[in-house]
Amino acid sequence: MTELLPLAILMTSLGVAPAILAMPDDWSRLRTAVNLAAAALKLGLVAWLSLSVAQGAEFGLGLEIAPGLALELKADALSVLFLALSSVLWLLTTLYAVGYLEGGTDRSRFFGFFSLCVAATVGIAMAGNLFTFVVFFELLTLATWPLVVHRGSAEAHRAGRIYLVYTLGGGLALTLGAAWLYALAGAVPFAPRGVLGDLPQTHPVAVTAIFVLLIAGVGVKAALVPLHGWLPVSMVAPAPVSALLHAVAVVKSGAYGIMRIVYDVYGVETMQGLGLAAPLAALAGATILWGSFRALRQDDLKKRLAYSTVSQVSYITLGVALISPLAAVGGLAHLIHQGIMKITLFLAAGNFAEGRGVKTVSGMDGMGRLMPGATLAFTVGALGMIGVPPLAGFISKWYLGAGGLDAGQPAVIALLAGSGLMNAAYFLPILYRAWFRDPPADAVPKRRIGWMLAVPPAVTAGFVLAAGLLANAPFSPLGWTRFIVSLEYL
Amino acid sequence: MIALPLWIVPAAPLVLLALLLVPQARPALRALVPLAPLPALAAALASPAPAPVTLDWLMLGTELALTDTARPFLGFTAALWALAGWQALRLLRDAPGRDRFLACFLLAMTGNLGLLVAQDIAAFYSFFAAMSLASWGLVLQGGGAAQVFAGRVYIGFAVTGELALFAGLSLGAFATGETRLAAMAGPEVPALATALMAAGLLVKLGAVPLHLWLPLAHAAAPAPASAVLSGAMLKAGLFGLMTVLPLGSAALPGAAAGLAAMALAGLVLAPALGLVQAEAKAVLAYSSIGQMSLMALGLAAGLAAPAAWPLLGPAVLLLAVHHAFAKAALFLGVPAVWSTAPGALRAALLAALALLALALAGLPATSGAIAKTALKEALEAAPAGWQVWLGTALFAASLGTALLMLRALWLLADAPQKPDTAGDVALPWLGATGLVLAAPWLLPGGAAAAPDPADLVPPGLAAALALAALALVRSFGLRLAPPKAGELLGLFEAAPRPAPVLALPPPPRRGRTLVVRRGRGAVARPERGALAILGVAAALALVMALAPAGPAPVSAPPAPVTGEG
Amino acid sequence: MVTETSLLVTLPFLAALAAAAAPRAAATLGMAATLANAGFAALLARALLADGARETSLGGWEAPLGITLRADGLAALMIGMTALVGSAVALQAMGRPAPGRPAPAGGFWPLWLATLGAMNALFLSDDLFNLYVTFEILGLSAVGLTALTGSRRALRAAFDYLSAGLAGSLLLLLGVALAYAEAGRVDLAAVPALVETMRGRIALALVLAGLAVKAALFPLHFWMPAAHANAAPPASALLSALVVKTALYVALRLSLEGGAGIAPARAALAVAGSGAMLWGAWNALRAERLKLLVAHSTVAQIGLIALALGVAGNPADSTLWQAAALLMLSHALAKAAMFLAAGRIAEELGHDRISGLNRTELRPGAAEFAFAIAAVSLIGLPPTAGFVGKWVLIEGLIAREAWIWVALVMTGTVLSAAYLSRVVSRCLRGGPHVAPGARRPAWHMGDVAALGLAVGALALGLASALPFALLETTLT
Amino acid sequence: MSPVVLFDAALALGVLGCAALALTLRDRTGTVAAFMLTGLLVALSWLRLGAPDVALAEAAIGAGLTGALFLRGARRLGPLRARPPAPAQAAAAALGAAVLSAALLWAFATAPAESLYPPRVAAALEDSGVSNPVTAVLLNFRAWDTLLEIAVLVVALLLVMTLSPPRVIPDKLGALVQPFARIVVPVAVLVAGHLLWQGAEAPGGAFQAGAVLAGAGLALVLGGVRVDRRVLRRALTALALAGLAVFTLAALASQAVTGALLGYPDGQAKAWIIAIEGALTLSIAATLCLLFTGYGRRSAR
Amino acid sequence: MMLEFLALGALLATLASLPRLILGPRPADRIAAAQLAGTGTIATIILLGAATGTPALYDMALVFAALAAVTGLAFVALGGRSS
Amino acid sequence: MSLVATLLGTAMIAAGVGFLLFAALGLWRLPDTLSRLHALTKADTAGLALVALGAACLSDTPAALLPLGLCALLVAVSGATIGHLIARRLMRRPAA
Repeated sequence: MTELLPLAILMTSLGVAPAILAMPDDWSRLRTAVNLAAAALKLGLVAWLSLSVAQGAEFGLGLEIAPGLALELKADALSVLFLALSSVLWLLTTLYAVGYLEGGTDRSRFFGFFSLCVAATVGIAMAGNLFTFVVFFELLTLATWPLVVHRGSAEAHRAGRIYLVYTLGGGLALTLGAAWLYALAGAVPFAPRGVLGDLPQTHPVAVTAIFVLLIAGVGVKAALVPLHGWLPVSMVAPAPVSALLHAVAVVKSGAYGIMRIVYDVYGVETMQGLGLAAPLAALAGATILWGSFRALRQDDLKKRLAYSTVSQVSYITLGVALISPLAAVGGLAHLIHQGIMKITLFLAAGNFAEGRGVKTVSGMDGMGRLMPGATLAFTVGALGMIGVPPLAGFISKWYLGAGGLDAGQPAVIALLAGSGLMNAAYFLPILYRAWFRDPPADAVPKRRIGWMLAVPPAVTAGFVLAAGLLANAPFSPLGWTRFIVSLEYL
Repeated sequence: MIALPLWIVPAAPLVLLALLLVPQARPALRALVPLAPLPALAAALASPAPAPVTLDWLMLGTELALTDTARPFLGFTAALWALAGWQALRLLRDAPGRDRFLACFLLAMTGNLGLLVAQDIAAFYSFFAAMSLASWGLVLQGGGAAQVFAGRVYIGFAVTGELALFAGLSLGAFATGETRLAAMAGPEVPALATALMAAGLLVKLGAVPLHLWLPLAHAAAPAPASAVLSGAMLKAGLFGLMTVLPLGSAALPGAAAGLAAMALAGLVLAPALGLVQAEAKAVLAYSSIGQMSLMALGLAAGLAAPAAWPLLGPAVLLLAVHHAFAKAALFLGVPAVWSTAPGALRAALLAALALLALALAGLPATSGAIAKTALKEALEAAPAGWQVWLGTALFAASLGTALLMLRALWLLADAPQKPDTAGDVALPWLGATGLVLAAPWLLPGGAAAAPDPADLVPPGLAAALALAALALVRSFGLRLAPPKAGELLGLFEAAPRPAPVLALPPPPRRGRTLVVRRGRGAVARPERGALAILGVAAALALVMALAPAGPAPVSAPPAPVTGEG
Repeated sequence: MVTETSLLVTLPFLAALAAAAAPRAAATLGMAATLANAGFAALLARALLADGARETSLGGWEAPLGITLRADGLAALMIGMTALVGSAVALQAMGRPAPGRPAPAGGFWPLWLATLGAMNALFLSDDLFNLYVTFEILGLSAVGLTALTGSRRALRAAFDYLSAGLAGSLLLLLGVALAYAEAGRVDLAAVPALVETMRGRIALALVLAGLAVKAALFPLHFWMPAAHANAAPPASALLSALVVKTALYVALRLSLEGGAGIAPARAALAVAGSGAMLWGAWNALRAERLKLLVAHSTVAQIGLIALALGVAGNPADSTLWQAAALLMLSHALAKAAMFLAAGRIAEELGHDRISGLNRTELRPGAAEFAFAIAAVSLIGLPPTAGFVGKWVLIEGLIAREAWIWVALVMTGTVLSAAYLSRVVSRCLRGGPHVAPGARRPAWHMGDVAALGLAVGALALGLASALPFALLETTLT
Repeated sequence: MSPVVLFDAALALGVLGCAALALTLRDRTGTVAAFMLTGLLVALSWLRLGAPDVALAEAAIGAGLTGALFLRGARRLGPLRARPPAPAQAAAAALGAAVLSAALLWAFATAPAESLYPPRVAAALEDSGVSNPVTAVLLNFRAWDTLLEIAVLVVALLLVMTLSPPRVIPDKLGALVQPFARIVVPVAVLVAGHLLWQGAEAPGGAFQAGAVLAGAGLALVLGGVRVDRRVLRRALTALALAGLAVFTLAALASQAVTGALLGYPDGQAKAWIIAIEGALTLSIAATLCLLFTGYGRRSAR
Repeated sequence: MMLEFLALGALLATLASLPRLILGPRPADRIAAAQLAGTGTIATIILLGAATGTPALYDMALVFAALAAVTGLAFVALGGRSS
Repeated sequence: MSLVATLLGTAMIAAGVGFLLFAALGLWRLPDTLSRLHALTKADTAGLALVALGAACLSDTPAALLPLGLCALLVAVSGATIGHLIARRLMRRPAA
C-alpha cells in the first residue's frame, strides 16, 4: 500500500483538477472545500512520505509508455525537499487564492489549473527519470499559462504569450537534450552521483552539448539570465499566481531541474571532468547580479519582486554549480528558503494591492500603519532576502559563501556581498516607505482583508523566521539538505 | 540568588517585542521597555557569571556565554539601554510612531545585548545585524528631511558594514573550520578575513573615514536613541574588534599603523568638524568620533605591541565604559534642557551637564581622568616609535573634547524650549549623571587613582581658547554658517533628486509577438493543382526511376553511436 | 464462423444501407453501428495482442489470385483510431443543434458509415488494386461529407476535392496497372519485387503520387484547406482526422513492404513533408478563420507525419516508423476534437473569424477548453501521444545523427505552437473581454464529444504502450 | 500498309483528338458530345486490345449513360467562365505530361510480355463455378473488389441523395416517344437478361446488364414516366441499395457456411454468383436511374 | 481483308462526324453529330465482329444500339439549354 | 458458306459504309440544322441496316441474326425518334 504513496500524492492534485474545472463558477463552497481538503490531504501524505524517506524507505513506480521509455515516480530525499515545499505552500496559497479571488470570475478554471500546476510540480519533484521530468515540466508550462493570463487583459495576454514563447522554447531545448541523451544512454534514470557511466569519456562533445541544451531548457524556468525575460512580464498575473510562479512551482522547478541534471544525471565528477560547472556558476553569478541590478529600477512592486526572483533563484543554481558540498547545502536550502521568502513577499504584495490598491513601490508610503500585519510579513521576507540573520536567507547565503571558498572561488563572497548590497538597495527603500513615511492623506481602506488573505503571509513569514532560527534542527530545510548532500557527495 | 540563564539576556527584550506586536497589550507593556535590559544587567553583575548556554537547534548551533571582556560591556550596555528606554518612554509619549520606535528600540537592544553574549559566528552576526538594522528605525524616527537623509546614509553604511563583516566571518570560518567567534582571532585566519571583519566593525565604531553616518544619525535620532547609539552601539563595534583582532597574540604592525592612522585622523577631524556644527547633538556626535578614535588608537597600539595588550585592554575598556556613560548622559541631557525655558532651571541643568562634559574631557577626579590615566600608562608599553606622538594625540584628544563640550554647552544654552517635551525626561538623565559622577568610586581602582594636574591643562586651554574665540566673534561680529550635514555626503545630497526611492519607470519595450496577422491566404486554384499533381507525379517517377536500387541514404546511415555504451 | 475482421468490413456498409433506406432511424442505426464497430475494433486488437497478426484469404483464394485481408497491429491501430474518432464524431452528430441553427443535413449517417466501412477495408487490405477501390469509396463519401452543408463554398470545395481525388485515383490506378504489368500480381507482397526494377519503381512512384494527392501532401494540398474548412464540423473532423490518414497509412505500408528499395520515395516523402509543415504553418499563422486555421494545421501535421514516415528509414532495421504511426493516431484524435470544438465555437458565435472570438457576452465554454487541450496534443506537448511519438522519432533521428530532420521536427513544433496559441489564448479570455453578465454556452453533445476526444488525445500518451505493443505485431 | 494498322492508327488519333476536343470545346453540349465520342472510340480500342468485357462496360457506362448524366449536369451549370491557363502553365503541364507519358510508355512497352496472373486464373477456373475468366475474377477470385465497387456506386447514390440536386421533370416529348419506348424497353430488358446470363461464359455480366437496363429506365423516364412519385422513388432506392445488401449478406452468409468470407460452398458457386449478379443488375440499373433523376425536393422548373 | 478495309471505312465515317461536332453551331448539331458517330461505332463493331469472326461482338453492338438513343433523348428532354 | 452470301454480304456492307460516309458528309456539308437531320435519320439508318444485313450474310451462325437484327431495329427507331424530337424542338425554339 505504501508503495503507492507517490501516486497518491500526485493524484491528490491531479485528480482534483478536472473535478474543479468541471464545477460551475458559483459552487464556491464545494470548490473551496475540495481544494483545501486535497491540499491538506497532500500535506499529510507528504509528511508521511518524508518520514518514510527519512527512515530509508524507497519509493518507485513505473509505467512504460513506449519501448525504453517509462514514466517513473520516485521519492528520494531531494524529491521530498521539493515536495514539502510545494505541498506546504500549496495549502497556504490555495487558502490565499480563495480569499483573493472571492467574487471574481472564472474561478473554477483558475483553481483547476492551480491544482494542475501543483500536480505538475509534484510530478517534477517525484520524477524518477529524465523523461518523466520532461513530461511534467511541460505540463507545468501548460498549467501555468491559463493562470498567467487569468486576468484576461491585453497585458495579461501579452505576458502569457511571452511566457509561452520562452517556456515552450525552453521545453523544446529540454526535450531535444533529453531525447539526445536517451539516444546515447538508452535510459536516463535519476540516481545519485550521475548515471552517464563512461559516456563523458566516449562522447565528450555530445554530452557537453546535451548539458547546454538541458540547462537551457530548465534555465528558462529557472530564469537564468538571457532566458529570464518572461518572469518580470508575467507578474501581471494575480498575486497567488505570482506566488506560485515565483516561489513554488515554475521557477523552482527550473532550479530543481538544474539540481537533478547536475547531481542525478551528470554527477559531480562528470561536471568537473567536462568543465561544465564553472560556466554554469558564472552564468548563475551573472544572473544574480543582473537580476538585482534590474530590480533596482522597477517601481512596480511585483516587477521588482520578479527581478529579485531572477536574482535569488540563481543562488540555487550557483550552489549547485559550485560543486562543493557546502555550496550544495546552501543552494538546496535556498530552494526552500527562497520559496518561503518570496511567497511571503508576493502574498503581502497581493494584500497591499487588494487592501489598498497599492501596486507600486512609490505607493507604499505608510503601509506599515495601514496594513501592519502584511507589512511586517513583507519586512520579514525582504530582510530574509537581503540575507539578514537570523532569517532563512542568511543561512543559505552563509553556506553558499562557505561553499564558494570550499570550491576555491572566493569571488563568490564578493558576489554575495554585492548582490546583498543591491538586495538591500531595492528592498530597504520599500521598508522605509512602508514604515517611516506617513500614509497619503487620501488613503482609505478599499477592502477588508479577510483572514484567508491575512493568515498565509503571516504563516510563511513565520516559516522564514523559523527556517533561519531553527536551521540546525533535524527537520529543518537545512538539516534535510545536509542529508541530501551527504548522498550526492559521499 | 537564582542562577540566571544566559539566554534570557537577549530573550527578554525579544519577548517583550513579540508581546508588543499585540495591539491590545501595548498600553500595559510599554512601561516594561526600560526593564527589558535588566536581566542583562543582572547577568553582568551576577557572581559568579552565568553558565554558558548551548542551543544546538538554534541557527547553526548557538552558543551563549559571558566572557570577562564582555561582562563590563554587558553591564554598561544594559544600564544605558534601561535609562534610554526610560527617557524614550517619556520623550516620545505622544509622538507618532512611538510603538514603531519602541519596536526598533527593543530589537536593537536585543541585538546589542545578544552580540555581547554570543559565542558563535552566526549568533554574533545575527545580533549585530539586528542591532544595526533596527537602529535604522531609531534614526528615522523623527520623519523629517534630516532623518531621511541620515537614515539613508546610515543604512548604506550599516549594510555595507554588515556585508563586509559577513564576508570576513565566512572567510574566517572557512579558514578555521570553526564557527566559534573566538576562533576568528586565531592565527590561521587570513588577513583578508580579518580586514573585512575589522572594516565591518569599524563602520560601527565610527572610525574615520567610515564615520560619515555617525554625526548624521546621532543628530537625527531622538536623544535617547542617540544615547544608546553613541553609548552602547559604538561600543559594540569596539567589542567586536576586541574579539576578532588577534590582540595580545600576534603583532600586526601594518594593520596597527593603518588603524592608528585612522584613529589620529579621527582625533584631528572630530574637533575640527564638530566645532562648526550648529546643533548640540551633532557636536556631541563628533566628540564621540574623537573618543572612539582614541579607543581605536588603543587597539592599534595593542596590535603593534601584543605584549602591551594586557595593560591596554583594561584601559581601553575603562575608556569605553567611561565614555559610554558620559556621552549617554550628555545625550540624555539634551531633551532635559529642551524641556526648560532659559532661566535658572536650565542653568542648573547646564551646570550639571558641564560636569559631565568635564568628566568626558578627562577632568581629574572623574572617570574620564581615570580612564585616560590608565590608557596613558598602558601606552607606555607601546613600541618606541609610537611614543613621540601618542602623548600629543592624547593631549589633542582631551583638548578637542573639551572644546567640543564647550561648543555643545554653548549651543544647548541657546536652544529654544520645546514645550511638548515633558519635564520628567530629566529623570533618566539624572540617573545617568549620577552614575557618571559616582564612577570614580564605582570603577575598580578608580578611587585610588591620584589626580594628575596635567589633566587640567586641556580643559583650561580649551576654556581659554573658547574665550578668545568668543571675544573674536563678538568684537568682529563674525557669524558662523553651519556646514551642510553629512560632510562629503552633503555634497552629494546637494544635487537635486527626483525621489528618494530608487525607482524609475521601466524602459519601454518593443512588443514581442510571433503571430503574423491580417494575412489573406491565397487559396490555390485547382488549375495550378492539376499542374502540381502532374509535376509531382512526374518528379516522383523520375526520382524513383533513376534511383539506384538498394539502400539509398535518407539521412546518414545508422550511426555508430549506440545507447548501450 | 463470422470473424470480427469480416464484420468490420461489412457491417458498416450494411448499416449505411439501412440508414439510407430509413432516414428516420438513421441516427440510431448509425450510432449503434459505430459503437458496434468500435467493439469489434477492440476485439480485434485484443485478439491480435493475444495471438499476433493474422491473414484471411477471401473466398479461400490465396493471395496472388485472390485478395487477402491482413489484420496486423498497424491495421488494428488504425481501425481502432477510426473507431474511436468515429464514435466521438457520431456522438456529436447525434446531438441536436443549438437553437436557431439549421438542422444537420440528413445525409451524414450513410456517408459516414460508408466512410467507416471503406476505411476498415482499406486498413485491412493487402492488395494494391483493392486499396484503389477502397480509395474510390472513400473519395466519394468524403466528397459527400464535404458537401454536406450544401453551401456554395462547400459545394465548390467539394468539387475541387472531387477533381483532385479523381486525379489522384487516376495516378493510383496507373500505378497499380503498371505494377500489375511488371509483377503480374497486385498484392502488396509484390512490392519487394517491384522495387527491384525501374518499371516497378515507376509504378510505385505513380501510386505514391496518387497517395500524395489524397493525403493532401504539400504541394498537392491545394484542395484540402477549403474542403476541410467549409464542411460541416463532424465531416471536417472525419476528413481531417481520418480520411487523409488513409493515404499516409498506405504510404507507410509501402514503406514497410518496400524496405530499402523504396528509400528514394521515403526521401521524397520527407522533403515534401517538411515543405508541408512549413507551408501549412505559415498559412495557419495567417488564416483569419478558425476552421481554415485548423485545416492549414492539418496540412502542417500531415507534413510532420510524412516527414516522420520519410525519415523513419528502412523498417527492417529501425522501428522509427512506429513513431509515425503513433503520430497519426495522436493527430487523428486531436484534430477531430479540434474540428468538433471549432464547430461548436462557430455555432455559438455565429461565425468563426479568429479576430471575433472574443465575444463579450459569451464566456469560454467547454468547446474552447476542448480546443485548447486538443491544441496541446497537436503541438506535441507531454503527456500526449504526439509527444511520445515525437520523442521516439527525435531520439531515433539523433541516434542516427540526422540533425537537419531533428531541427525540422523542432521547427514544426514551434510553428504549431505559434499558430495554435493564436486561438488558444482567446479560448482563455476573461477579464475585460467578458461582460459581467456573460453567459456560458450550454453543454451539447458536441462539447462532450470534443472534450472526450481531446482528453483522450491528452491521456493517450500515458497509454502509448498499447499502441506500441500492437505495432509490434505488425508484419513486414 | 495493312488496313489493321491504318485502323489502329485512325483509332488512336481519333481517341486523342476527341479527348482534346472534349477538353477544349467552349460549348458544354459539344464537350459532352466529344466526350461521348471519346467513350465510343475507347470502347473500340478495348475491343482491338482484346478486352471485350471492358469494352462492353465502357460502351454501357462511358458511351451511353454518362452522356445523359453529363447533359443533366451541364444544365445546372452556368456558361463556361474559366480562362484558359497561362502559356507557362500550359507548357509546364505539357512537359510534365510528356515526361510522365514517356515514362509510362516506356514502362508499359517494356513490361514483361507474359503475365503471371492469367495462368493462375486459368488454373483455378474450374473451381470458380463459371467459365468466363473475367466473371470468375470479378465474382469469385476478387469478389471483394467487386463488392467494394458496388459500394462505390452506392456511395455515389448517397452523394446524390445528400446533395439532392433538383429533380428532373422532362419536357413533354410528344406522341412519338411512346412507340419508341415500346420497342426499345423490351429489347433492352431482353438484352440485359441475355448479358447477365451470358456473363458466366462470355463477356457480359451485372454491370453491363445493369447499364442496359438503366438505359431502358432512362428512356422510360425521359418518355414521361413519373419517377418523382414517392412510392416509386423509394422502391427504386430500396432496389438500388439492395444490391450491395444482398452481396454483403451473401458474403457473410458464405462465411457462416464455409468459414471464408465470400467463399462459396463447393459446387454451388455458379448459383451464388448468378444470384448475386441478378441482384446487382437490378440494383445497378436502379442506381443509375436514380443518379439521373436525382432526389431533390425542388423540381427542375 | 476487304472487311478490314470496310471497318476502317466505318471508323472514318464515325470520325467524319467530328467537323460538325466542332463547328456546331447549335447544340443540336453537335448532338446530331454524336448520334451519327454512335451509329458509326455500331457499324464499326459489327464489321470488326464480322472481320474477326467473333459474333460476341454483335452483343456489344446491341448494347450500343440499346443505349444509342439515351443521350439524344436526354438532350431533348432536358431542354438542351446550355451555354 | 456460300460465295453468294459472302459477296452479297460484302457488297451490302460496302454500301452501308458508303451510306454512313455520305451521312457524315451530309452532316458536315448541309447548310442548316434541319437539313442536317436528314443525314442523321435516313442515310444513317440505311447505312447501319445494310451493314447489319451484310454482316448477317457473312455470319456462319444464324444466332448472330438476332442481335444484328435488333441492332438495326433499335438504331432505326432511335434515329427516327431522335431526329423527330430534335426537329420538333427546333421548330418550337429555333434558338436552341
